[in-house]
Parts: sequence; structure tokens; C-alpha cells
Amino acid sequence: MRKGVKPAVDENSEVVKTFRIFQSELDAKHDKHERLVKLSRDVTIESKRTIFLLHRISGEEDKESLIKEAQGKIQDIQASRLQRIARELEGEDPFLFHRAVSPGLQEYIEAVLFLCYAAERRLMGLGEVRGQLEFRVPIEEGEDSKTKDSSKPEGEAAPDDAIEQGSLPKEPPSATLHRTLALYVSPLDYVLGVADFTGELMRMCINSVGVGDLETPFELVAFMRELYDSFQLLGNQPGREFVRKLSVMRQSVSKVENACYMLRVRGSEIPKHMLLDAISSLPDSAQTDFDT
Amino acid sequence: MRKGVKPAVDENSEVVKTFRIFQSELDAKHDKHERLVKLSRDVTIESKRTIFLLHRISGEEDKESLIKEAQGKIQDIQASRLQRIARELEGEDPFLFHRAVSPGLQEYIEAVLFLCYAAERRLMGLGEVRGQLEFRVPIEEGEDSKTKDSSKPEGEAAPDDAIEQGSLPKEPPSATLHRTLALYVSPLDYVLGVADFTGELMRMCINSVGVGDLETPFELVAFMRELYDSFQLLGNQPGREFVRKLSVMRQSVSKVENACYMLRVRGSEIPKHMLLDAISSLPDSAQTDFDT
Amino acid sequence: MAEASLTASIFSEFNEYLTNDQDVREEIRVAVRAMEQTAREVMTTLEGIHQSAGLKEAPALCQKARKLLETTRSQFAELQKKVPADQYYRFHDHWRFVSQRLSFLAALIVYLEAERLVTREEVAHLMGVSVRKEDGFHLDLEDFLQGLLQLASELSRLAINSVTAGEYDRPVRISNFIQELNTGFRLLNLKNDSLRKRFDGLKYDIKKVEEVVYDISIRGLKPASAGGGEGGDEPPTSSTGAE
Amino acid sequence: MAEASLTASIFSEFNEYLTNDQDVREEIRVAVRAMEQTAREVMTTLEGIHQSAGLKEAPALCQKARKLLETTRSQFAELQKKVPADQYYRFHDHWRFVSQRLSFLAALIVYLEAERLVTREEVAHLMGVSVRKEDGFHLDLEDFLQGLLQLASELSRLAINSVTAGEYDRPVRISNFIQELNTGFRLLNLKNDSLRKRFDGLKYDIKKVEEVVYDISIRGLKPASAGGGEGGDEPPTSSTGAE
Amino acid sequence: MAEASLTASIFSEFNEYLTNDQDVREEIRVAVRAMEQTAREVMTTLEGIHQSAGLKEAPALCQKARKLLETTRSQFAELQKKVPADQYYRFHDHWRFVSQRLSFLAALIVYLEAERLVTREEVAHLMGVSVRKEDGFHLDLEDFLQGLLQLASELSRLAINSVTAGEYDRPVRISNFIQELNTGFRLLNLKNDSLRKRFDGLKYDIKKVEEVVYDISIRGLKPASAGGGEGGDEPPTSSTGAE
Amino acid sequence: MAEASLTASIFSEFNEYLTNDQDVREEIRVAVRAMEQTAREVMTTLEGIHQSAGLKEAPALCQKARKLLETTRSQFAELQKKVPADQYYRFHDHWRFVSQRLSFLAALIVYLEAERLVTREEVAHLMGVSVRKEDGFHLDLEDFLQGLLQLASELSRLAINSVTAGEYDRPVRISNFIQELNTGFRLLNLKNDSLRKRFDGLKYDIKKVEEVVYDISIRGLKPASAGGGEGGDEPPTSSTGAE
Amino acid sequence: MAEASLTASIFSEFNEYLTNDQDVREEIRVAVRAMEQTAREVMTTLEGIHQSAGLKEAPALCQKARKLLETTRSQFAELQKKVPADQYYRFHDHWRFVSQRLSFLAALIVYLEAERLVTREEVAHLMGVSVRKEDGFHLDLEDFLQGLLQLASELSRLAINSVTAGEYDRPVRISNFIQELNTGFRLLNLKNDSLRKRFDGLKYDIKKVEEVVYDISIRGLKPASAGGGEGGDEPPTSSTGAE
Amino acid sequence: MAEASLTASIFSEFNEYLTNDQDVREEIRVAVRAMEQTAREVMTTLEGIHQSAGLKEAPALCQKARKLLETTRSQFAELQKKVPADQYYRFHDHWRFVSQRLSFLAALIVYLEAERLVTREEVAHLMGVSVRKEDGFHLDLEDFLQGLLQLASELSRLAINSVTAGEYDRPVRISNFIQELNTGFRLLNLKNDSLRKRFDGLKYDIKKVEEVVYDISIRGLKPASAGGGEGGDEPPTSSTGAE
Ligand SMILES: [Mn+2]
Ligand SMILES: [Mn+2]
Repeated sequence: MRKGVKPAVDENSEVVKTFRIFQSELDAKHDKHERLVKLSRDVTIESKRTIFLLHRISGEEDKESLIKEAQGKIQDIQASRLQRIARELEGEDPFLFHRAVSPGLQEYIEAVLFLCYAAERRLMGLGEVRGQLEFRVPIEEGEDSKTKDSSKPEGEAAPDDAIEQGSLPKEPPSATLHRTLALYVSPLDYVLGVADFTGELMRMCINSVGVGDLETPFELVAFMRELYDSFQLLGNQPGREFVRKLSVMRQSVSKVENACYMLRVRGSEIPKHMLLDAISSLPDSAQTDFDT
Repeated sequence: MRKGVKPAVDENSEVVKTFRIFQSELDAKHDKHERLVKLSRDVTIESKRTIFLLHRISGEEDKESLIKEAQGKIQDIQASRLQRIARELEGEDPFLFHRAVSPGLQEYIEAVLFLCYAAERRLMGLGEVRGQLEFRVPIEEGEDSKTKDSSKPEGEAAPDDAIEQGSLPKEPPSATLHRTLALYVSPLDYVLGVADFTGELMRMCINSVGVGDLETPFELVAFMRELYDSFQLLGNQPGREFVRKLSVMRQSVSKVENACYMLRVRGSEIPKHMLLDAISSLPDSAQTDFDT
Repeated sequence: MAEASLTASIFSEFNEYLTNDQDVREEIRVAVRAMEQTAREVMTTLEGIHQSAGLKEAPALCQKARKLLETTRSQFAELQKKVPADQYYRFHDHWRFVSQRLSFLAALIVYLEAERLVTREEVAHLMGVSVRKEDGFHLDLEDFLQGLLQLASELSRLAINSVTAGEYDRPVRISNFIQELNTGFRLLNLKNDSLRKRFDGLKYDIKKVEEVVYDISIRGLKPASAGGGEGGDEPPTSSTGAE
Repeated sequence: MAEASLTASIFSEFNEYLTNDQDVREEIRVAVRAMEQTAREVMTTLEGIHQSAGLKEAPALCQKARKLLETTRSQFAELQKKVPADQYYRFHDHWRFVSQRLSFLAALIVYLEAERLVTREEVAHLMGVSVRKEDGFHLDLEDFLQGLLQLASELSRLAINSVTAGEYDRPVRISNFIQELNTGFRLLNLKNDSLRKRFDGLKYDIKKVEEVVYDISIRGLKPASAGGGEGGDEPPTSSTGAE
Repeated sequence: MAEASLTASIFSEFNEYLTNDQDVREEIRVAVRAMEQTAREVMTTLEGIHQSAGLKEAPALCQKARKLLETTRSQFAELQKKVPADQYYRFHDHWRFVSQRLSFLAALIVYLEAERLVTREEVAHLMGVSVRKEDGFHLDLEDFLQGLLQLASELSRLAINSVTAGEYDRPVRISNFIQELNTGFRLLNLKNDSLRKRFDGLKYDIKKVEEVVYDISIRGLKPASAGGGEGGDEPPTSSTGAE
Repeated sequence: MAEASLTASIFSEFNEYLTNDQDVREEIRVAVRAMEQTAREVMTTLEGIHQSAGLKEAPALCQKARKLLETTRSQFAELQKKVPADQYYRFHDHWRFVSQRLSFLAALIVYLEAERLVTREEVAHLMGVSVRKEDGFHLDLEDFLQGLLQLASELSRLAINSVTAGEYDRPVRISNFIQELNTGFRLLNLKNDSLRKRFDGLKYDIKKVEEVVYDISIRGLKPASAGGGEGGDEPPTSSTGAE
Repeated sequence: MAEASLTASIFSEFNEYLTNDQDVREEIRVAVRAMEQTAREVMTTLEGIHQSAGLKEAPALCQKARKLLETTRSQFAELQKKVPADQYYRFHDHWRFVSQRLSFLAALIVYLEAERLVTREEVAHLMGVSVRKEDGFHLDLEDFLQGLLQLASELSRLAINSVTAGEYDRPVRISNFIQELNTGFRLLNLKNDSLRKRFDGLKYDIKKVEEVVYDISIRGLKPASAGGGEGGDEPPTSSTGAE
Repeated sequence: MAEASLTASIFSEFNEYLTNDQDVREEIRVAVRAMEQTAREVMTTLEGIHQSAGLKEAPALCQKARKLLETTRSQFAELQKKVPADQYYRFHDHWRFVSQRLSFLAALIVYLEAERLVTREEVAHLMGVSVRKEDGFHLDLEDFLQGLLQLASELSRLAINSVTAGEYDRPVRISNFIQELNTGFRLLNLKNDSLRKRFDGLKYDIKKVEEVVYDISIRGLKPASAGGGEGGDEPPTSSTGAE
């Protein structure tokens, strides 16, 4: 990172010697920070794309294939970026680089929760989220001591072979020695991820109104109220972020309540079976997912 | 100001007819406002230049000629822009366009006070300021009623002949009938002008330090403290402007006090006559006026 | 020292001026507060029109409101006494809000009574002031216009509530009226000020009323007479009637 | 030096005072946090009314909420012990928010149980405090009023959700109740403070409920009994009856 | 001294530059104000389409609007003259708003005339500017896109009003068009800026139009032809009539 | 309707309370304004010490200032009458500023007269109020401390001006006094509030005075007696002695 | 309902976590407050060096300060117990400020005693913590660096006051020391954070000290030995001596 | 559908544009960071001139600094490649700061080497960019001027330190140079922006240098040659010596 031409300093000075040590320590930290910020940004982008994909579900027919695709994407994120983040953070205080990693992690949690809800209509717990972020990695030669060269990212092509996800063991452990590498997920990141996830539920509701699904909105409003209640019970946690997200959540719940209200009010005008007929004849609104 | 092509509206509608009246009333007001803003801006620029000029005074030798030049400039401002403003405002509630005119007026007051102080070392009162803004104008034909065409500014060349300043009567009234046209100066504008004027006194002090004038700073600090005291007695008048200017004034006084302090401290090192000798040998700092 | 007292004497004159200024303002504030109280009472009375049974009682409510509003005449007279001649705009900010409010209320009363736009003269007359700046204490044009924009807002709410009360023709008439107001305002070259900002809000009021008219139309509830001379082909009322 | 230590002794006396003050604040904060926790629990319980099946369970929910709310009595008693006599307003900011919240919750319970306005006495009684400032620890009037405005907001949400749950008469009753609240507040001479600001928001709650009533009216869902004596020509009720 | 005057001459050159800069800004402001006036007049003309009888007159209104809009060509030419070559983005903020507005108006005219999306080239041509940044004075892409989002909003309003005017096929076509716009915008990788914010609002326009289409469908008001090439099974209008 | 009027009667009772409250505030404001005027007059009198000849006249100025300051006794008595018993802290914000100011002025007078720290009792006595919260109307400790910090600021200015006036020993004494004040404040356990913030500013006042002392030291202007027992090798005093 | 309790149970786990978190933070805050108190006392002691007679007493003051500073060892041990293993950076913000402060104080003591830069190891040892992140509770490098920058600021003040006290050689030595510090810091690639911001302030400290050295030099007060090996031609002391 | 995919293709083209824009910004940021690093290294080198022995080494330091500075040529070339033609001002904020910094450094080097003002052409040449806006990537005039003001500040510091180093003629020459700069800037008609603000600070730099010159003069340290062509009557050094 540093360049060849250097300004003149007296390298014999005690102070200079000391600061040279400080310099390398700070540089190492900043460099790692930069790498993590970049990885986190990538995780954010990929997670957003996964969410985007799940919003394309418009009925039972395309549901399965889209969920499968989303699962694939999530596994990709886990195996590549997140595992790399885990390596970078190995042996570090997990909170030292928290600010660098947190945005990506929260977005990932949002995506994985949304996937789980889309597939199984339930809230995925923190334990399960964490379980999916335990990687089995082969013990490299001379790695019994915890040394590792985290400054050079390993080749992009390889990781998929080398890694198995904790939660999805595809094959029995091979003869090579393995160890577990866990990416720490803080409860706060999880909870804030849940808050964002509520926003996606709101979009899912509006989308399902668009495709004439008259059940989902009412299911969603109940589930979201539950989340909101639980969240509210946590109280005004310190940190502006929490308060802000609680208020965004209130707005999301309110939007879904309004949507249900409109459905009920509109639906009241003609008998139900008529309504369904009428709805199926709407212009092709399958593309109308309002996700952003 | 309005253009030829018009959107279609039903000109027979009562509402449209009414609003056409409103339109012309509003347009007239806005146009006058615009003209006044422009005049005020010009007054500001010219006043600033006058102040700039007065800062060039570096001793008794150039003082007289520069003051003369500044007086000429002030008379120009009075006879052209300010008289035009007075015409625009004739018969109007002076506060209706106050916001348009006030910045220029305040800057003008600042300039005229600074000129008076530079020439006579005293504060010019509001009465005197007002007196200089009473114009004797010939009564135009058919002008016995107060009508006037204020929308068209009169030719630039003429005014000097037609107008005599209230405070500087150059010749006895001629045979043509005259009337007095007064530009209203609100006490608040005057007081705020005084505040800005203090800022110029501060610059004058720093300049005089630069040219080795050891008396002026001490004179100025006394005068400025007096102004500051008087100002402070007025209290926290409503309006942020007043409070802000009071605080700027405090800073100016403080700067001048610091300058006097430095002069005293520096001057303490060698006997006074020596000091003057030494100072006169300084590199030519005549150009060093710090005005901005 | 002589000089010191010169400066001091110049300033003591201002102190007097400023103190006097504050006194005047204090008196104006008291006068304006009374007017605001009146405005609130008129508003409370007219709130009745949004009640379920309210529109039928509109004439009675208007009469009562007019009566209450009349007290502003003496209140304005009182205010006028406090304000030095030719200094209307020096203190205008103090009563700007209440003037707008009263203009709105007068406009609402006139609309409810006659379904027409109040004139500036009417409002000024109600307040006992002039319409012309030249006469000193007057009704500022922009305040009057602000009042009209408040009227539009209130009428969009009335459109909603008149449907609730079963009056299906009123929203159509309100829609026409607001459209006309809109056309009027569009003639004005507004500066980038509070009036312009409020005017930008007018489009939301219009949209709201248009949606109400839409709801009525699509359900075949729009009275044949209401749409007036537009000659649009009415929605097939028969089919709705057949429901 | 002797003088210096004099200064020191004076200041160390001050320090005692300031330290004590901070301790009091710390204790108050702890007490208030417990009250906020209670308030959150009550709120979570009452949230149930927005669920589809919730309104039917309202009595049970209210009973549970009342029970939870009762714990605030001892919590207020605890708080009261921390606050030095005559210094209620010195520390008022600490519990201002929770007082408002609890007033709101009590008002909501009373409304759900009896569809009427809670009185200040009831709320004060529930909290175990006085209504009179003279008694030291009391329920501040403005806090109580803030609670009522929060109630209006919650009821406007309830109006929406009760339609979703198929209760078409409730919005009409809510609308009447909020109107009444509005009339009450209009009588008050509010300062330009946070209460006034919140009150200005009331009109949006009213408008929202009016729009709900509008939506059910235009679709003929408004029960004949609800609107009372309006006698307007109802939209084709037959179709609703056919559901 | 010689050197001093050299410095002076260098600086007086700099000064020319800076003074000129300020003059340029003033001139740009004047030019932009004229363009805003034109935009307002075009808008007033096109407002006519929302009137009951307006859609029938759309062709005439469009023709008139086009004529008015043409004056912007010379206005843009004027503006272009003020802006030094290659400094478009130095002053862009000055005309950003009016560019968006004019893009919207051009898009509305083209839609009303041909029910299709205006191209960026058309808009640029109308304004007499280039579409390519390389050519200096051009139509900024983000401004153009903002204009399209304003179009969506206006069309959702038009959908409502065309029902009121008895045109039941238009909302369906508008719905298809807005959906397409939405699909287009979703392809964009928008930053978190004002464009993204405006785009987030698009979904409400869509929802509104869909509700109109829904309302028409369940009442059997959707003309058979309207759904056109979509191949959806049309709502059997007979069955609705049979209700 | 019966219920409505019940609500009305409850609210009108509230109104009485709120109106009364506003009246109290108005009266307090008037009383405080008078006190501020007095404070300004005292300040203007004491400003004299910064004039070249001022320090010599300090005793006379202090006497005059003391006399002026005495009027605050009756003003405080007046204020006290307006403030309901036990509600000192409800309205404290109104006179917080003027209390601090008057504390400062009293502290300045005492310093000028005796070069010592004023006590809280002295200040309270001057104002005719108590020092104990228990007695109702009192001098708030934090207001008093704020006054002392203002004193430090004023003295740092005085250090500058006394050098200008040729008094070279005063800055040294001021420096010692401010250091002592600093030591005192360091004993306090300050919250993170405005007092702490003001205290953080004290170090700049100290630094400024230290720089003044530095300036006179390095130029050999510091009187031998002033620095007390330091015994440092003085800069060539002979040259100063030659003046 | 079963599902509801699933979500609820997931969340109640967090509630526990968050409550526990708050408790930990509260305990940390208490511990940190004690450390801040210690730091204030050390600072108050070291303030003595700025007093006229202070520098002579520096050794005694340092000894006293060292003793006081030692109590932080047990305080850090206490703090360490509160902080869960490996969560140093989770709560770091709480003691960041006091760590910087203590680093500064240790650096000041070491400088006064030996006129050399304190090492990170020394500071960590004084606090009883490690220097290596790996060991859990340690001295953060950036906190240590912040402390050094605070030292530079304090030394620039000391340069001023040592002149007042007649020590003319000290500023020169301070200047050299700060220059060296500056060279060291320039080697670091600082991010755009608070450390960088503080470092930007270093240049003002340097300038201040340079000005003091200038004042001494021009008056011929710089001791021959002080300038050390620079070999600059000293100002003609003879001419000054001749004054 | 066909049309839909047309829309899609249009939009995907738009998307390319927007994505590209974000990439460009990222690349620019990286490029600028490298330039800032270079600037820091040049600065560190030039810091040497303030050291006691530094001025003698100025030529060597300048040579070294020039070498380092040369790398900015390729860095600017790199940057230039990232910035699309004619969009200089779209991204200008990214490199505004570093341009100013580099202008300052170039100006400092030239001053140290030749004691004259650098020209804009020289700076632009050093950076490998044009001086003319028309050429696309150029050196913005205001950035260049900011660099000159930074130079004035640095020179005022150098004046102080050159006295410490025993160079008594340099401050006089610096004073003349800064005066000239001031005269130049006063010719400019500056807006009320950051440049004006920085310029307002120039007068303090001037005052500082003048004080140094004053100090030298009264002590008879000003070399006869220094005042050079000004023709002022030199201070009779003998007379000072005679003191
Ligand atoms: Mn999201
Ligand atoms: Mn000025």
C-alpha cells in the first residue's frame, strides 16, 4: 500500500522507531477495516438481490422454483463473502470491526429471515441464523497455532469445495482434519435485521394485493403485529437506530393495516366468489411488486 | 413582463375576472419589490466602495482628498439610487417594502456614519441622516394630486440637476415649484447600521496600527466601548439580527482592545521617541488596510 | 466626556423608541389574542357542518357564525387604534395569521349560504376594514388569498362528509367550485413564498374531491342534475340499480 | 494559600449539594424506567384489540390491562419518595413522558369498557396521586391532556382495524367520540407549546376517521342505527343485507 | 514595485474571471425564471384534461400546449448562451427543476397524443438541446427520469377523472402503461437519492390506478376491447349485469 | 348531546386552569424584563473599568453599581409574589438567565472592591432572597456558579485592558484569582449540562490571562512584588526601571 | 397461537439480553465515573506546574500525581471484571475518553520527570492493563495516541508559563520535543477520524511554542546551551546586554 | 409486450449509465486518496524548513519535495482518465481539497527556491493538467487561489522560525511578499464563500509578520540590505546599539 519515495526522517530517532511500530499496527487495522467494509458492501448487494428475487413470487406455481433460487443465492453469500468475513474476524474481538461488518450482516439477516418466512411462514431464530454461519474449514498446514494470513484473500474459485456449512452438511467429514469457524452475529444485529424484515413483509403484502391473493395480507398483518408488539416490549433501547426502526415498523404495520382495510372495504361490494372471478380478470399485475 | 401566448381560460367567468384584478395588483407589488431590491443592491455595492475608499486614508496628507472623494460618492448615491427609492416608496406604507430596502439602507448608513467619523470624529445622529435624505423635487405637471409614474425609472443623467439635498442646499430655490420628498429611515435600520459601522471602526484601528498611528487605536477603543455600552443598554431586542450584531460588536471591541494591548506591550520595550523612529522605518505598510 | 454624552443622548432616544415599540407590540398581541379567540369560536360553530346531521343545519350554523364573526368588527377597530398611522406593515406579522383565518371563515360562511366565492370587499366589510392599502388599516390581499386556499381544504373535507350524510350532489358542486378557484390561482404569478407553498397544496385538495366524485360516479350515485352541462355519458345506473 | 483553602471549603460544600442532586436524578431515572416497562406491558396487552378477533376479547384484555396498570400505584409511591417535597417541577421532565403514556392507557381502557371519556380524577386515582398541584405529587394537567390526544390517535387506528374485522358500526361511534374530544379541546386556550402542536395533529386523526366512515357509507355498509337521526337517503342497503 | 504591478495584473485577470462568474449566475437565474413561467402556462393548459369535458378536447389542448412549449427552444438557446462551454454541471442546479418539469410536460403531451412513452431524444429535441453530455448543453438523464415519474403521478389522477367523465377504457390503458414504466424503472440501479425517493412513490400511483381498474372490472364496466392483447379472460359483463 | 355538554363542562374547567397559568407567565415575564433592565444598567456602569482611566475610578463605579443593584431587591420581591408557592422550578427558566447575570455582577463588584470571591449568601442577600431551596424563592446554586464563570471571562478581559492602562500588576493578581476559581470548580462533580460546558470554557480564560502575564513577563514589565516568592531570574528590570 | 408464542419466546430471549446489556453498561458507567474522578484529581495536582512557583515543585507534584494515578490500577481491575471477555470493543466508548485522559496524564508525568516520551508499555503498566489486544483488556493504541496529542497541547501552555516563571530554556526543549512528536505522527496514515482531527490541531500547538521560542530568541534570552547543536548564529546578546 | 420490451431495453441502457456513474465515483475516490497521500509526504518533507537548521537545507528539501510532487502528474493522469470528458465540475468536490493542497505545496517550493509567486501555469504544469477550463481537466482558479492563501499562512510561520534560526533578513522579505499577495487579493471581487473567508484570515498572517519585522527593527537587527529597493530610511543600527 505504501509507496517507494519517502520523505526524509531520521530513522535512528527513538520516537520515529516507536511510531514505525504504531504505523504498522494502525495500517494493519485500517486495511482489514477496508477489506471488511468492501465485503460487507458486497453482502448487502447480494442480499438485496435475494430479497428482490423473493418478491417475484406471485403464486404457488412459481413459488418453489424462486425459493430454490433464493436458497442458492443465500448459500453463495454464506460460502463466499461471509466465510471470508469470518476468517478476517477470527481471533478478533468481534466488536472491533462491528461498524464495518454490521450493515452487511443486517441486510443478510433480513434476506435469510425473509426466505424462511416465504418458504415456511415462520420467524427464523437467532440460533438458526448463527448455525448457518458456522463453517467447517480444513486445518491448513502449520495452522495448529491460530496464525492465518488474512491480509490476502484466497482465490475466488476454490471456497465452495473447501467449505461445508454447519447447518447443511452435505457429506460426512472427510479424512482431512477440519475445524469450525463461526461468524459471530450479535443479538442487536439480529433484532435490527428483524425490523428491516418487517419492511419486506409490508412490500410482500402490497404485492399480494396486486396479484389478487386475498389471504396473505391478513396472515401478514397478524404476523407483523406480533413482531411489532414484541419489538415494542423491548422498549426504547439506547441508540437512535432502534427508536428510528421502531417508528418505521409502526409505519409498515399501519400500511398493511390500511391495505387489509381497503381489501375488506372493497371486497364488501360484491359476493366473494364474484370478487375472485373479477380479480382473476385484472390486467396482468404479476410484475407489480413494489420492492425497492 | 408577461408574454404573448397565454393558456386558455374562460375570461367570462366571475372568478377569472376577480383574479385578473388580483393578478395585476400582485404583479404591481412584485415588480416594485424587484425594482427596489435591485436599487438596494446597488446602494449596497456603492456604499461598500465608499467604505473601502475611506480605509485607504493613511495619514493627514491623503485624508482630505479621500474624504472629499467619499463625500462625492455619498452624494451620488443619495441623488441617484436613494432618491429613486424615495420616489418608489412615496405614498406607500414605508414598512411594506422594508425587507427589500433595508439591506441597502443599512449599508448606506454604515458608510455615511463612517464618513462622518473619519472627517469629524463623531457619531452622526439619525436626524442628520434623515435630513440628508430629504429631496426637493420639482412638482411635475398635473402632480398636485400625488400621482406619479414610479414604474418607469427616469433617465440616469438628469437627477443631479433636478434635486437638491436637504442638508446641503447649494442654491436658493428656483422659480419652479418644488416639494419635499423624504426617504424614511427607520430607527432600527439606523441602529443596525451603527452596529455594522463598529466593524469598520475595528478595521480602521487595525489599519492605523499598520501605518504606525499610535493615537487612533486608543481613541477608537474609547469610542467603540461607548457605542457598545449604549448598544448593550438597548437590551436584547426581539429579532435574531439584533442579538447577532451585538455579539459581533463585542468581538470587534475585543479585537480593538487586543490591538491596543499589543501596542502598549510592544511599545513598552523601548522609549517612545525611539519607537516612533523605529516605526517610521517599517516597510511601506501604507497599503495594509485589512478591510474586506 | 462631552462627546460621550452626545452618543449617549443619541442612543437614549432609541431606547425610548424601542421601549415604545415593545409596548405597542404588547398591546397588539393582546388585541390579536381576542380575535383569535373569536375565530376559534366561529370555527367551533362551523365544525357542526361535518357532523352527520350538520349540513341540514348549515343555515342556522351560518347565522350563528355570522353573529359571532361580527364581534371582530369592534376588535379590529380596537386593534386599529393601537397601530400608528401608516405602520400597518410594520406590525402586520402579528395579525397576518388571524386575518387569513377570518377570511377563510367568512369565505366558508358565504360558500355555505350561497355556494359562491366571497369577495374581498365582503370580507373587509365584515371586519370593518378597508380593501385599499391607501386607507391605512385594510385587508391584505395575500391574507385574503390564503383564506381562500384554506377554504379549498375545508371543502375537500366537506365533500367526504357530505357523502356520509347522504348528499351525493354536493361533492360534484364542490369539485366544480374548487376547479374554478384553481383556475383563478393559476392566473397569479406567485413568488416563492408561503402563498405559493399553500397553493401547491391545493392540488391535493382537488385530487381528494376528484376521488370522491369518482366514487360517486362509479357507483351510479351521481345525480343526473349534478353533472350539469358536461354531457358525459353517465355510468349505467340501471346495472347498479339491478344489484 | 489560606484564602485558597477557604475557596476550597466553600466549593466542597457546593459539591455535596451537586452530588446529592445527581443521586436523586439517578434514583428517579431508575423508578421511571420501571414505570415505562409497566406501560409497555399494558400497551402490548391492549394491542390485542387491533387483531381480527380482538374487539370481542376487549373486556378480557381490559381487565388484564387494568391489573397490570395497578402496579403503577406502588411505582408512583416509590417515585414520590425520591422527589424532594416542593421540587415536583424541578424533575418533572423525567416522568412527563410516562405520565402522558399512562394517562393515555387509562383513557383507552375506560373508552373500551364504557365508550366514554376518562376523568382526570380516575387517572390520578389509578396512579395513586393527587389531581391538585398543591398536594405536591400530582397528575399534571397538560400531561393528562396529552394522553387524551394520544387516545384520539389510537382510536383512529382502531377505526381502520375494526372495519377489517367486520365491525362497521364502531367507526361511526369513534367518529362521534373524537368529534366531542375536539370540541372540548377547542375550548382551551392553548399556548404555543407541544400540547398545541399535538392538538394540531388531532385534525388529521379526525379526517382519517371521517374517511373511514365515508368509505363504509358509500358502500352501504354503515348500519342504519349507527348514523342515528340523519335520515339521509342511504345507499342501497339491500346489497349489504344480502351478504 | 515592478513585480508588485505584475502581481496586480495577474490578479486583475483573476478578478475578471470571478466577477464574470457572478454575472453568469445572475443571467442564468433570469433565463430560468422565464422558462418556469412557460412551464406554468403549459401546465395550466393541460389541466383542462381533468375537466369533465376535457378528454375530448385533449387534441386541441395538446396542440396549444405544444405551441407554448415551443418557446422553451429559444429560452434554452438563450440559457445555453449564458452557460460557458463545458460547465453544464457547474450550474446545473439552477435549471434542474425546470428541466424535470418540462420533461414531464413533454411526456404528458406525447402520451395524450399517442399513448406511448416519450423518448429522451424527443424531449431534448423539443427543448432544442442535445441528449449527449458530450455535446455540452444537454438533457440530463436523471432530470428526464424525474419527469417520467411525474407523468405517472399525473396519469393516476387522470385515471380517476376519466371514469368520472365516463371513459371506462382509459384507466385500463393507463394501468398497462404505468406498469411498463415501473418495469423499466425497476431495471435501474438507483442510488439513494431524490430519484430513488420519487420512484418509491410510484407504487402508490400504481396501486391507485389498479384500484380504479378493479372498480371498473367488478362492475362490468370494462370494455371488452380495452384489455386488448393481454389475453386475460375478460370479466363476463353479462354475469355482472345479471347481479 | 347531554354527554357532549358534560365533556364541555370538564374542559371549560381545564381552560380556567390553563388561562390562569398563562397569566402568571405573562406577569413573570414583565417582572423579569424589569430585572434585566436593571442588570443592563449595572453592567453599563461597570463597563467603565475597562476605560483607560477606569480602574482608578473603580471604587466610585462600584458604589454606583451597588446602588443600582439594590433595586433588584424590590424587583425580586415583586417576582416572588407572582410565583405560586412551591412552583419555583416550574417557572425557573424565566429568571434563570437574569439570576446568573446578577450573580455575575455582584461577584464583579465584590472582586473589584476587595479582590475576593463573593459568597452565595452575599449575592442572595443583595437580591433579597434565600439561599435555601426549602425557603421557596431562593438563589439557585447552579445559577450562582454560572455567574462565577462569567466573572472569570470578564476578568480575563480586564487583564488585557489593565495592561493597556499601564497597570502591570493586576493581570498577575487576576491570574492567581482565576486559578483559585479553577481549583474550586475542579472539586465539583458536574453533570454534562450547560454548567459543565461553561466550565470547559474557563480554561480558555485562564490561558488568555496566562498569555497576558507571559507578555508582561518577557518584556520585564512584571512588577517584582507581584510574582511573590518565585525568585526566578527576572528579565532585565533595569531597562523598565529606566522608563 | 402456537406460532405467536414461538415469536414471543424468541423475543423474550432478547429482552433478557438487552436488559442484561443495560445492567452491564450501568455498572461500567459507575466504574468509569470513579476513574474520571481520579483523573480529575491527578489533573488538579499537576495544574500546579503552571503556577508561578510550580515548576520548581514539579518533582513533588509528579510524585503526588503518580500516587493518585496508582489507584486507577484497582479501578481498571474493577472495570475489567464488569466487561465480558472478548467484548472490550463493545463497550469501549464508555472508557475511551478516560483512557485518553489517563494516557495524557501519565505522559505528562513522565515528561516532567525525564523529558522524554512515555512508552505505551509504561502507560499500560500504570493502568494495570495489557498493551496487546489479544490479552483482552488492554490500552487501545488510538487512545494512547490521543493522550500524546493532549500532552502537546499542555506543553504549549507550559512553554508560556515557564517563561513567566523565568525559565527560558524550557520552551526550547519543549519545542524540540513537540517537533519530534509531530514527525512521529506524520508517519501515521490517519483515517478521517477524531484522531486525525486532533492531530490537525497539533500544528497550532507547535506554532504557539515556536512563537515563544521566537520571543525568547529575539530578546537574547535563549540560553546558549538550549539551542544545542543547531549552530545558528545567536542573536547579538551583547547588544541586548547593552540595553 | 413488444412495446414493453422496448421500454425495457431503453431502461437497461439508462441503467448502464447510472451504474457506470457510481463506479466512476468510487474510482475517483481511490485516485484522490493516493494524491492526498503524496501531498502529505511532500508536506512532511517541507516541514524541515521550520527546524533550526532547516532553512539552510531548503534547496535540498525543495529538490526532494519536487521529486515527490512529480508523482502527482501520473496520479492526475490516472484521475483524468476516470473523469468523463466535460464532467469536471460534476465531480469537482472530490479533488477540490487536494488541488488546493498541491497548489499550496507547489507555491511553497517555488517561493523557497526563487522567492517569487508561482504562476497558475507552473502549478498546472506540475500536475500535468491544463489551466483552461476549455481543455477539460484543468486547475480550477479558486483552488489555486486557496493554495496561495495557505502559502501566506505558512510563510508567517516561517518568518517566526527564521528569526529563531538567526536569519533576520528573511521576515522583511516575507513581509513584502505577503503584502503583495494581499494587494493582489484585494483586487478580487470575492463572493461570500469559503475563499472570502480564508482571505479574511490573511490579515492576521500579515499582522503577525509585521510584528516580527517591528521586533527586528526596534532591536536594530534588520540587515541594511533587506529593506532593499523600498527606499525607506533604514533604522540606524548604530543608534539601537547605542541604547
Ligand atoms: Mn429492506
Ligand atoms: Mn461593513
